[in-house]
Parts: sequence; structure tokens; C-alpha cells
Amino acid sequence: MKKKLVLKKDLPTEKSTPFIFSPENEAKIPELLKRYPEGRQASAILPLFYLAQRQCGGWLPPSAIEKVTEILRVPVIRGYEVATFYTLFNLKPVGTYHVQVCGTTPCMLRGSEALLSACKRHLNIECGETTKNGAFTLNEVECLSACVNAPVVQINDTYYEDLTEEALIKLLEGLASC
Amino acid sequence: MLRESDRIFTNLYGTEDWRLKAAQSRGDWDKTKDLLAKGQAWITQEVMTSGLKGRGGAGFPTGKKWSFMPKGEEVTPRYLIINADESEPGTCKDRDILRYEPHKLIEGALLAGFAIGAHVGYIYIRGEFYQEAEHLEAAIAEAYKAGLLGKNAANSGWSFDLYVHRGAGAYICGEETALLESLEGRKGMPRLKPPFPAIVGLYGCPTIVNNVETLAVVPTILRRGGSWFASIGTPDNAGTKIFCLSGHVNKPCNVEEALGIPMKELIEKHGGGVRGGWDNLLAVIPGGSSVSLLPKEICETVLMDFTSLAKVKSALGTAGVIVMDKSTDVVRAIARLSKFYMHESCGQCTPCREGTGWMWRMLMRLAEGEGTSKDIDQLEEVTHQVEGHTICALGDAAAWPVQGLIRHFRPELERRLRRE
Amino acid sequence: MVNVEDLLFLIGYTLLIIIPLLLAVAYLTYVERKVIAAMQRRVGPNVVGWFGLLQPFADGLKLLHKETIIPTQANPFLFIVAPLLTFGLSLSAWAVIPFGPGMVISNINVGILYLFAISSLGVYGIIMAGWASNSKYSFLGALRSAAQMVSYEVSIGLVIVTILLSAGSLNLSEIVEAQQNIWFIIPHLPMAVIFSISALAETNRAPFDLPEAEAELVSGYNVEYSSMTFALFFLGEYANMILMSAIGSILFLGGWLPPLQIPPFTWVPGIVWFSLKMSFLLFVFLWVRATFPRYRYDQLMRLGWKVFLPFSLLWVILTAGVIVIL
Amino acid sequence: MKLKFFPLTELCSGLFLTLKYMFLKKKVTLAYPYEKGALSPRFRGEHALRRYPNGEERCIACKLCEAVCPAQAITIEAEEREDGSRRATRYDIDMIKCIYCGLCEESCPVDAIVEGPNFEFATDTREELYYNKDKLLANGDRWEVAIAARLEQDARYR
Amino acid sequence: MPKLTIDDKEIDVPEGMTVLQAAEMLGIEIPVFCYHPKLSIAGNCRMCLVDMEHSPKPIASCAMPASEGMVIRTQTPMVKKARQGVLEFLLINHPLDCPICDQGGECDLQDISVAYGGDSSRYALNKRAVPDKEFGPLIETAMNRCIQCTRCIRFATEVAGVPELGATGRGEDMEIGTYIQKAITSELSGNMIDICPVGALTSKPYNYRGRSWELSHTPSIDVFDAVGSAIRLDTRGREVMRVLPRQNDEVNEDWISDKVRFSYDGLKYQRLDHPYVRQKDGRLAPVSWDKAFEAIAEQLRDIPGNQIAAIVGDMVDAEAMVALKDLMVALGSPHIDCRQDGAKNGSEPRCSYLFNTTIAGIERADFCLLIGTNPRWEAPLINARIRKNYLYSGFPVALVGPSHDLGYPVDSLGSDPLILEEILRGHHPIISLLKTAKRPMMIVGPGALRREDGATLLCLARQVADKYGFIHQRKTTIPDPWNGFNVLHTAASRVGGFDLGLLPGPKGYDVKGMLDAAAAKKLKAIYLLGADEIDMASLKSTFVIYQGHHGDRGASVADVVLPGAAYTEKSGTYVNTEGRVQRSLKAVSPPGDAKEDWKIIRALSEKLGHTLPYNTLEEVRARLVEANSLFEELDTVQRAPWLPFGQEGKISSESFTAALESFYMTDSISRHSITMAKCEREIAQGAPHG
Repeated sequence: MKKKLVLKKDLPTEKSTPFIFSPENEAKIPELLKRYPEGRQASAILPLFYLAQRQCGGWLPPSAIEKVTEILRVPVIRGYEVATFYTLFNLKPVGTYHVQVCGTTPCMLRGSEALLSACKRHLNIECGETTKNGAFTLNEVECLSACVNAPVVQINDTYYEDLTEEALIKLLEGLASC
Repeated sequence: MLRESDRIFTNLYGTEDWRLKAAQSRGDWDKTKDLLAKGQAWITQEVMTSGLKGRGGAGFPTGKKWSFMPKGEEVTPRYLIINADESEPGTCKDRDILRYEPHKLIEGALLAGFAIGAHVGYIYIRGEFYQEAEHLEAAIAEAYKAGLLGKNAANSGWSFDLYVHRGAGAYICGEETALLESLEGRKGMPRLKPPFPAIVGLYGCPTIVNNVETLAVVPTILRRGGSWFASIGTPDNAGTKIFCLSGHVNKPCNVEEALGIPMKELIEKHGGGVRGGWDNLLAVIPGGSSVSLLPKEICETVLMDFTSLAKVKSALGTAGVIVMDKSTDVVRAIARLSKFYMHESCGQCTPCREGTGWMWRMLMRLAEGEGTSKDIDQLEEVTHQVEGHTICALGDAAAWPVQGLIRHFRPELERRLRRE
Repeated sequence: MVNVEDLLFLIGYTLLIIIPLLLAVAYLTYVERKVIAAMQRRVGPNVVGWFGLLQPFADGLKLLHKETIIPTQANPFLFIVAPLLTFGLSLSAWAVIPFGPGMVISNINVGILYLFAISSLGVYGIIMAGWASNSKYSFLGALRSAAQMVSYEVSIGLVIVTILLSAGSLNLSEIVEAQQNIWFIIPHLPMAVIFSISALAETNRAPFDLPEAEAELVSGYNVEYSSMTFALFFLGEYANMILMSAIGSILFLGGWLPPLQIPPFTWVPGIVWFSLKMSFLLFVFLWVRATFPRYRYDQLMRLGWKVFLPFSLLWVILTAGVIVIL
Repeated sequence: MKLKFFPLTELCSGLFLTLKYMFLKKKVTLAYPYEKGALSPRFRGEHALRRYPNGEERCIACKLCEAVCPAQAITIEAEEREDGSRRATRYDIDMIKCIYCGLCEESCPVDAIVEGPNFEFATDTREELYYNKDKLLANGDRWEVAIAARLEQDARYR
Repeated sequence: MPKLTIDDKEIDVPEGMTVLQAAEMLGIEIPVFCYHPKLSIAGNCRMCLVDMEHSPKPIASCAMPASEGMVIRTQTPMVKKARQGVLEFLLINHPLDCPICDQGGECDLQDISVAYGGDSSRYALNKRAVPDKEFGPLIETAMNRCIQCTRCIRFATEVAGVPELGATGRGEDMEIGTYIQKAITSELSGNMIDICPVGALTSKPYNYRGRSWELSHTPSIDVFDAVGSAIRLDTRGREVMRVLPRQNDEVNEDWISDKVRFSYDGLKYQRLDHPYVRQKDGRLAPVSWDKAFEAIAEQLRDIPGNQIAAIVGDMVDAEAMVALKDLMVALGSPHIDCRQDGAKNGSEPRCSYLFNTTIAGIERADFCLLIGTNPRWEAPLINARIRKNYLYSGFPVALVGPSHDLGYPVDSLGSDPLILEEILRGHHPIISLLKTAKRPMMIVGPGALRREDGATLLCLARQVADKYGFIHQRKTTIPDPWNGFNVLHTAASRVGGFDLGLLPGPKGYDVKGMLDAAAAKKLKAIYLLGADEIDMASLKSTFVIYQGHHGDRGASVADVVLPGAAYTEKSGTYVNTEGRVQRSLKAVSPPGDAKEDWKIIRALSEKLGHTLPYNTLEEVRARLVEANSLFEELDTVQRAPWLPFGQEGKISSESFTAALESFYMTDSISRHSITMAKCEREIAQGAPHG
């Protein structure tokens, strides 16, 4: 038989266990759905993905996509399209701290390239990789819209602004120790 | 120079508390009911008088936009969308409004929603702004609690609900139709126009999409009168505007200034001057990444407003001023912007999907001094092939900075090709 | 009553002519290839035997070996008879050719008329071949051939009339003898030219090989022929060439006579002179073939009827006038 | 004109030209098959199917040669091979039909079918001139060096 | 009616038309990739850009509504440049593998590049590589070639009703794919191959086998269901290489079902190419035609006419049916039937067995009641029409019968036939919807008709139709007559058989009667004309003549096998479920000694001493018209007048059952198709690929 490149892009191959929302998140769902008009529950796909991603520790497993699309009654491929379109959904597990260095021009003018290489050196990983202990994932991201406080690094939900290499290393060390 | 009394965003730097009480003490929510009582037509008219233009980049007159809403009986719901998906490189004014002046926005949303007949508003905030979204949610909760939102908002008899909807990291969702798509739970791919959102928008209903800053200035305009706002700046470029000074200035900052302020004054006075002195200036991108950059000669004299910048083939855009001093590798700086557009292209239209990547790769080669002088013309031609051929303006936005680079720094590109 | 001895002599004489003639034909093909090759900067046949000398025999063997194909639509009898007729006629003309003084099988008084008659009959073989093949190409070729021969026999006839006026005899030996003092080529040079050109047409040789023009008619009247039947046509055609050369040398070049009636020319036997003259004329045949492109058919007809006929008529009258005056 | 016609000068000059050639010009004949003439790199001789250096056949059964062949001498049948690639299961050239125009070679996107330098492939029977894929590939293997050299020479004019 | 000017020509177009359609009406060609007349507008390929006066940018003509006073130019330098630019962009990441691409020669991108593109690309960098996707046994993918026009996504979502395809990722990384690698579960999936403008989606069974330019095209008719879709047979030599749709907006629009598209390989296996006669040892031996006919004549000589019967199969053409009927009449047999499945309808009036609404008429309906039918399997194209109407008007669809996923929301009322009685009595909640509907329609499927009480159910359905306004007779007050009563057949020969009266005569047995009689040895001989779907076990002791094209169930019990022609191998007349008479043309010759079916019957009739009076196809067709004048009018639907029918009585409460067990293998051709077997395994049963 013909050998095919079988694509399993971003999707873990083994069948993961079905995703279920935790009770407190489950409780939030009707409230989120209520924000949108009747019959337009598909609008809640981003909020639900956020919920699921937070519950899964920063990434969105396929089972969660399936669960959300099931709740919203949209075809699962539509959910998958959305999940792959937006950069904030991680389709692979990420570390406890997701270090996102802004690399766009305003930050670049103020030294983001140095920051990024400092991160790589310090964490000993490349962009898109996670440290062995699962603590840090490093990524270069596009403009974070904090240009007057460039260079900026977003770690999980928090912006760290006006950084220097030393300040950033110190920050990473601080995070690693806690 | 803007008088202190004409400043609208008095808490732009977060020196005071952002909560309702503090906001009210700064004048927010003052007699909102009376404003609403003057009627929809009055509000629209006043906004038209003020000459307020959209602050999101395109600069379309806000009052005019509102007047596009279908008149007459309300058959379908209408929606107000607040575009807080601020992602334009060099721009971070909305973030500060969301953080420090949320009530200005909420009040503006109520007034605008009333003016266009919408009972529901969504604030589409970019996903990275987690903290800002929390602030906003808190502020909205405060407003609900104070009876300023919800049924009978601000005792006006008008019911208005406002929700925060977080985006998820897509620059393109700042485009109004892409934003609507995203809000409907799909990929943020811009829609074909016509029909325009004012006729067929969110869920097929008439919809107005406005930028955060646009709506945040509306309450003040209404309170102090459209003519007051129109008196600031020049006749075609009325009012105040938050400029974002970033890059190689001594003091990067957001600053509210009157439109029409000379660029040099803006940089010298508010940004603390160019790093290494004015003579160390190489170029300035005056309006966020989507516009053409300007070399020092033009920066000496140009005024920061819509018309003056258009005259020098650039644009005011979002007023994100990115300053580059002589240490800058300008080709790489623009190449990085090209990479940004490649990353953010939604992939719907052919020219943008294929062209943005091609432009970036070519620019990278030029930055490295590889290729031939033919490549420069070829690059320029590719930008023209993208520009104007796409559904939304992202194609144009990707093309303009490159065109600006070639226009003003062609000798620099050629010098690299000669490997000097 | 013919006695046996005479008959044996007759057969002996005949064989004495036929065998060298066939050999001559064979080597004429060889020479033709060699001469044309030389004129075209080639070497010609050089593989079979020394300098390719055995080539004619190889060709002959090949033709003998091949299958005789008779087309289904053809008339088999006429189809077979036609080449026999052509070949037979080309041989029978030799009966009156004097190779030297008295060296002739049949020294008849109307020898030249006999020759004229025989060569006119040759066209029947070709017409028969063309018709019997039942093929468009053959038929067209045959028609062309007939028209061409008829046209040029007119000029040849007038050439002969001129000669016999000058010689005062129809006997070939006497015509030769009449040239003791001066060869007829000198007073009758234009006629010699007309004769040689007509001879080309009469033998269907280039540049007048229109009956077998391969570009138009594939191969003309013999397109359907193969093997021995083809070989007979081939032999006949080349024998005709040699015959025409013989007639040419008899009529214009003084037959067996040496160029000058002084020693050492007179020491050489007459038959050698005759052979040399024939060889020269044969060379001219080949030379012309290698030099000139094929005529168009209308040009051929125009030349025959509108140039040669008036001119040779004029010349006959002129000759007759001169003889009367003298 | 008449001056030239009557003395037949044109005829004579023609005759003398051939005579001159007969005696004065050097012969140019080559003693084929012992000597052979030079072949142009574009010479269109016997067909061959080429292979890639790793032994993989080039032909992808695109059938462009079949479509372009003015004599309709080429017959191709294609199928998916085990490894998923597109290959010809049958590639026949009727060398009797072929008019050696070279269009097949020109149309081939992968330089698979070529007309090689070999022109000595006369056979005793017609059947031998119905070339199949194996025969063509064998030709390719046999003539590859010559074919490659000749393609190389001609490459810059293509 | 806006009036606009395109290339200096003025045209009035109906409201809502796009600039592109207006240009098309004027005969001006505008190149497109993403636009497809039967799909929604995406406007993303940007190929159709044209110049509009007063617009600084070129506009996408496929999406721009034509409006009053527009001035459009399609040939300006700007348009030319824009097209060249778009093509260059499309080609920078499109592999130039046309030589190995099956789309080569019929590729939109190729054609448009030649017509509108530049001469060379300036892109010298690496091309994007996209992994191929697995779309099941029918569709081969080469995603490098994809130009992201999204036609396939829109087709799957809108027409096929299986939202399984999507574009994932964004920007340069946008890819078309499914959520997980699985076969597309649509009966119409093959149409994606047609609408793909490049070679990204190609036919897997046809993969690399042929080239478009070497195929001959023959127009034909789909015989795998009763829709009568217009198809085109692409043949090379004696082989059918592929089957494609022909456009016929009245019937199949641009689509055909996968069964007709891909089952052509079944025509190559197990074909009957010789007449066979069963020998004493019980084996079938090949014989000459004469021998076979003699064997039949010998057997039938002593059998009285009323002990001979004939059953007509589902794919038989009208020519063969009329010949068979004439033969049976001549033999004096009343036992003839064309309802292999035992359906109980077919007798007059004609309206009782037609799809009266017509297929195109579905789009005008505002309510649909399905009774004992699964249109997705029984007639995928009718299902697609229902879905189309659902998409545009959102009309409600209710189903009485076993529930299926039909690709649109269906209000499943249950599979109890008594629900119909409830509806008739006005006790069912669905009544409220029925009463508000202006043009309701119902589809009675084979699941209902083949029941024992089929005729009673038919009567019940008619009463419902009469009561709830399914029928509007033409009156002055109703300018627009409407007949919402529809019968859905699954056999291509069925309506033709009814129209020709291939039903039991007086005292004649129907199919069940024949089988019972045969089992009871009351029937001595039976003639199976392509009939394979009956219970062959009861024919053990009967003399069976089987005429057909495949060595299938019928041939296995036959005493004499007469090899006939498959639908590709004869020019035939078929009547679809609407009553539309359509003709197909012969594309290839039957294999071996096989012959056209009517010719076999004609030749046999001579041997039996009842020579049928026609010798040419024209004469048979004249006989068809003589038998029923309907056969005179081709390609049109002749509406049948509404007359009462059905048999009143009590219906049993037994639940409806599905008429088809599977979509892919329903007849002698598709049962022998390897492709269909793969579909059955991988799509219907969801077995993993490989």
C-alpha cells in the first residue's frame, strides 16, 4: 500500500480521555452563553475554549475541542478551525510559565532580540520548546501592544514591561524558584 | 500645545484610581441621564459637529458612521461593538484607557448605543489583555451595580447591556468584519463588503463598530459640546488624540495632544527627545506599523494630523509614533513588520496570503544584502500586487511600510546590495 | 535454302554482339554511378570487388533473386510481354550497326530506316507496360513517354534526312564512308546538337526522364515492375543508350573512321575508334545527367515542336539547297 | 539573351562545372560503416527512455508525448505504482510509424523520452521495431553516456 | 432591474445578481477560482477583480451586487495587472507538477494561467509543502496543489450537508482538511473532485490512469437510482474510464452520486460475455446464441403461456421492457412484473407513482413530510435539493419512518405508520405546521410502498395530501398549481415499467405471487430480465432464463443465461421518478458476445415463433411511443392529472423499516465494484483506512 504522510498536526495521536468541565467551570457556561442571543451560542466558543484551556493547564486538548463544540452544537471541524486560527490557544501542552517575548519592531528597537536570546540561553531551549522540567515554554510573539513600555514579555497573564536582560533573568529565576 | 483644561483623559497614567467613585470625581457619569434625554438625533449631530474621526486607524468620521444605521422602526436588534482588539505595533493607547479610564469607555458605549438604538454592546478586547479585561469586567460590574448599565441604564429608560468578549490573538480581528466573524464564533476572516456592518453586521443585524478611544471621548464631547472639541486642532483634524511615543525616544509614553501638533514638538516635548539628540534621528513611523515611515527631513516640519501626513504619503493611522535613531537597521525593522503581517494574515485572500510571506522573505534577503538590484523593483511591484486587491485592508497595511521603505531608503537598500 | 553453316555463323555473330553488349550495359551502369559520383564529389561503388567492379553482377544477382510481382489488377500477359518487347527491340537494332568496315551482321541498304523503325517501335513496350500495370503512375508515365518519343522522332527523322542528303545513301556503311573527308559534325554541328538532345529524349534519359520522374510519378511506367521484368526494362534502356551512341557516332563522328586519315591514327583498327566515339557519347549522356535538372514537361514539348522542328526543317532546306547549288 | 542562347553558353558552363568537379575536387565520401560522420547534438535517432542516476525511471506517464506525437506512434498506459508514484505500465513506440520529428523529446517535462544518437537499428522483421518500455529503457541504459553528453551540449540553446 | 454597463455594453439584470453573473449574461468571461454558481460566494481568490468606475481599487465581481448605473471594465491594464498578480501569487506555492497531476488538461489554474497569467514567475524561493490528507477511498488529495479556494469546504457544508471539511491554521499555513483523518461521509463526495479548480482533490480510483484529452465523452443517464441524473461517460477504447456529471438544473444540477460516479469498475468484473446453458451435470457451459435460443425454445414449446412469468430488474431500459412485454403477451402470459422489491403501487392513475412536485419544484416547497424513506441513500440528489431548500428557506422537514441523519434537521415523528392516521384525523402536533404551509410536499418512499399494506398506505397518504392542501388544482384564484404528493422510487426502470404497463395482467401473479407459484411448481418457466434482487431460492425447480450483464444472483440459478448490455453499452430510454423520459447513448460495446437487451428478446421471439415486429432501434422506439405516447416527449416532465387512487383499508401497526441496507452496494454493478466495496467498508462501516 502507498505510504502516506499522515497528518496528525498538533493532535496527540493516542485517543485522550474525554474532557469534562470541572463543576465550577460547568457552572460558568450558562452564564457565558447568556451573553449572546438565542441561537447564537456559537459566539461563546472563544470563552469556552479559554475555560477549557485554563482548566487543562494552558493548553487545549482535542477532547476539549470536541466537548466545547458539542456544548455549542457546532461541527467539530469548526471548533478545530477556530482553535488553529487563534494564536492564544495552545494545541500542545505548555510549561507552567509560558514566556512570550514580544518581537515586533517597537520592542525590537528597544532590545527584544537580546531579551529573547537571553531567555534562550538562560532556559537552554529554542522558541516553541518547553524546558525539561516543564516549567517554562518560550515563544516569540507578535506585538503585545505595550509599545511605550517596550521591551515587553508576557508570562502567562501578566505583562512585564521596560525589561532589561538582567531584570528578565532575575524574573525567570524568581519564577523558577517559586 | 494642549491646555491642561482641555485634556480628556485625565487619568491616562493611572495616577488615580480607575474605579467608579474616582472616575465620577473626574467627571465621568456626570448627568448622563440628561445627555440621553436630549435624544438620539442630538447625540449623533453633536458628534458630527465635533468632527470626531475614528481613532482606530482608518479615520472615518464617527458621526457619519452612526448616521448610516437604518432609520425608522426597529425590527431587528442592533449592536454596538467596541473594538478593543488593539494590536497595531506601536500603539498602546487603548490599553491605558481600558486600565485607567474604563468608565469613560463604558459611558461612551452607553451614549453611542443609545444614539444608534442598540441595546447590547460587546467590547471585543484582545486576548492578551487579561488584566485589562479583568479591570473592565470589574468596572462594568460596578456600573451595573450603580444602575448605570442594564435595564433603565442611568435612569434614562434605555436598557443597555455591555459584555466583554475576549479575542484570542489575531491582529486581523481588529478589522471590523473579521471582528464580527470572531464574535460569532468563527475564524476572524474579514467579510466581503458590501454589505457594510451598519446594514448587515453582527448576526446579520445593523451594527456599529467603534474604537475604544473614539467612544471614550464621546461623553466629554457631549458634555462640553461638539464645538469645543472642534475648536481644538485644525478644522479638518479636530480634537485631541492620544499619541504613543515608542522606540528610540528618551521617554517613551502615551500622551494626549491636540491634532496638528508638529512631530518634532511632540517628540521633543513629550518623548524627551530622540535618543542622542534630534540629529541622531533616522526616521519615524508616524501612525502605527501600517503606514509608511518618514525620513528625518520630513519629520522636521510635518504636523501630526490626518491631512498633513497624507500629503507626505503616510497616514496618521493610530498615532503610534515609532522613532528610529541612526543606530537602527531600518531594513530589518521594516522586515520585522513584514513578518508581523505575514504572521497575522488570515489566509483568506490570495494576494495577502501569498504576498505577505514573499515580501518578508525578500526583505530579509535585502537586509542581508543578498539578491540583485532587480529585487528592489520586484519587491515594490509585489507590494503593488497586494495593495488594493484584498478583501480587507491588511494587504494594504502590509504593503505600505515596504513601499515607504523603498521610497525613502532606496539608496540604503542599494548600498547593501553592493555590500558596502 | 539456308545452310547450317550460315546459321551457325549468324548465331555466332549475334552472340558476339549480344554478350559484349550485355556486358557493356552492365558496366555502363557501373560507369554511370562512378561518373556521377565523381561529379558529385563522391566515390561511387567501391565495395563489391576491386573498385566495386563486381557491383553490376551483384545488382544483377539481386534482381534475379527477387520475386516477380504481378499486380492483381494487371493484365499478366501484356505485363510480362512489355519488358520483353522493349529489351528485344533494343537488341534487334544492332543487326545493322557497322562496327568497322564490313563488320556488320546485315549490311542492308535501308539500314538507317531500319534503325528509325526499330526505335519507333520501342514506345510500344512502354505503352504496354503502362497500360498493363493498371496503375495511374505507370499509365501517366507511359503516355508521357509516348508523346515524348513521337515528338522527338520528328527531329531525329529530319536529322537523318539531313545526313542522308549529305551522304546520298541509306546504307550505314556508306554513310560512314561518306565522311572520309570531313565528319558530318562539322558542317552539321547544330544538327549534331539537336540529335544528341533528341537522343536523350528518345532514351528517356535525364534531363528528359519525365516518364519515370520519381518525384511526380514515383517511377513512371515501370513502377509496378520488379525483379527480372524490371531488369529487362533496365537492360533495354541502357542498350538503347548505347545504340543511340552508336548511331550518333555513325551519323556525325564518322563511325569507325579515325579522326585523321594519317598514321599513326590509321594503324588503330576501326572498331577501336568506333568504340571510343561511342564511349565519348555515352559519357556525354552521363555528364548531362549529372549536370542538368529535369525539364518540365511543357518545356520539353515546346523544345521539341517549337524549336527543334522549325530549326531542323530550315536546316534540311538549307542543306538541300547547298547540295543543289554544288 | 539571344546571344547567350544560341551558343548554348549556359549549358556549356554547366557542363564544365560538373567536369571541373569530376577532376579537380577532392572526394568527400566517408567509408561508412568504417568511418562515421559527425552527429549534431540535436540528431534525432533511435528513441530511449532515460533513468535518474539512482536508477529510477524518469518517465511519469504524463502522456504529453503521446498527445503531441503527430504520427500517433506512442501508446502509454499509466497506473499508480506501489509507492504511490505515477508510472507508465506500458510505453510503446511504433518505430515504423515514427517520423523522427522529435516532438516527444521536446514535450517531455522530465527529459525521459529522448531521441538518441543511434541510427543503426535496422531489423529483419517489423515486429522488432515495435519498441516497448523495456526495450526503450534498455536503449536508455546503453546510450545514457552519449545522450547525457549531448543534452549537456545542447542545454544552453533550449 | 438595475441597468449597468460592462465593457461598453449595457445590460438590465434582475435584482440581486452579481457583476460576474451580469458579465456572463453578456458573454464576457471573467476568470474565477473560488466562485461556483451552485455554492455560496467566498470572494477570496481575488481572480475576478474588475475595474469599477469611481472606485480607486478593483472590485471582486463575484461578490459585488450589480447596481444601477455601474460602469464596469474587464479589460483595462489595471485589471490585467491584477489578474497577473493574483496568478503569480497562486503559482508561487503551487507545484508545477502538471505532468503527474490528473487535473492536467482540464485544470482551471492551467487554463487561466495560459489565458491571463504572466510568462514566468519571479519567485525563486522554496515552495510551501503541505502534507496530504486522507479523505477516504474515493478522493485522492495532493494538498500542495491546493489554492485555498474553499470550494470543497463550501460544498461539504452547503450541498452535501456534512460539515467535515475546514480550513485550519491561518495565513500561509492555512490548510484544508478534516478534523481527524477520516473518510468523508457523504454520498456526494465525488463532486468535490469536479469543483476543485486544481488537482488538489482527484479521483482515487481514476488516479493516474488517464488523461482528459484522450477520453471520448458520451452523454448518458444514471441508472443507479430513479433520479435519472445526467451523466457523461468518459471512455478510452472499450473501457469506461470515469463517470462525470452533466449539468441539468432540472434534475441533478451539477452533481451526481458517488455510486454512479465510482462504480464503473464493477462493469469490468464478472461480466456475462457468452450465452450459457446449464448442462446435465448442473454446470453452466458457454454455448452459441443459437444453441441457447434452441434450449429455450425446446423448453417453452410444451409450457402453456400462463405458466411462464417474467420479472424485470431495476436497471432495464424501456426498449427492453417493451420487447419483453410484447413477447409475454405473444406467449399468452399475464405474469409480468417490474417491482422486484414488491412495491404495491404502479397502477393508474399516473400521479400515484410519480414525483409530482418535480425535483426542481422541491425548492418552492415550504414543508416536507417524508414517509418511509431515507432520501439520503435512496436518492442523494433529491436529498441535496431538500437540503438546498432548507438552507435557503429553512423549511421544516418531518419524517415518519426510521430516522437517519439526512444532513439537515428533521423532525422525526416516529416510525409507526399509525401516525399517518393521526395526522389525517388532525390529532398530531405536526398539524399546526401543515396548516400554515402554503406549498407542503410529501415523499412516500419505498419503505412504505413495499409493505404488505403499501396500497393502503398510499391511499392514506393521498387522503392526507387532499386534506391538508398538498394539491392546488389550477384555478383562477391559484395561478400556480402545486402537487405536493411524491413517490420516490429507487429503481431507474420503475416508472418506465409502470408507464409501459409491466404489471400483472388479469389473473397474473405479481413478484411474490410468482415466487410462491414457482415454489409450488405452478410456474414452469420464468424470465428474469436483469432481476437479481429477488429470493432465488424458490426458483429451484423452475426453468429460469436470466438475461443480464453480470453473473450475479440471477445467473446463479439460471438454466439459460443470455448476456445483455450494461447501461454504458446501449442506447436506452429511461423514465425517472418524476416521469421525465430521458435517453442515454451507447459509450462502449458490450463484452464478448453480449448484445443489447431488446435485440436478444427480438431474436428469441423469432425462435419461439412469435417474431416481434421491429428490427431497428428506431422501430422499437416507435413501438414505445405506440405503447405510451409519453415516450414521445424527451427531457420534460408531463404533469399527471390528480385523480383518486389507493386502496382504503386498515393499516398494520408494524413499524416502517429501511428500504436500503446500504448505499454503496445495491445492484449487480455496484456489488462487483471494488471501489464500492471499499466505500462500504471504510465509509459506511467506518473501518480504518488501509
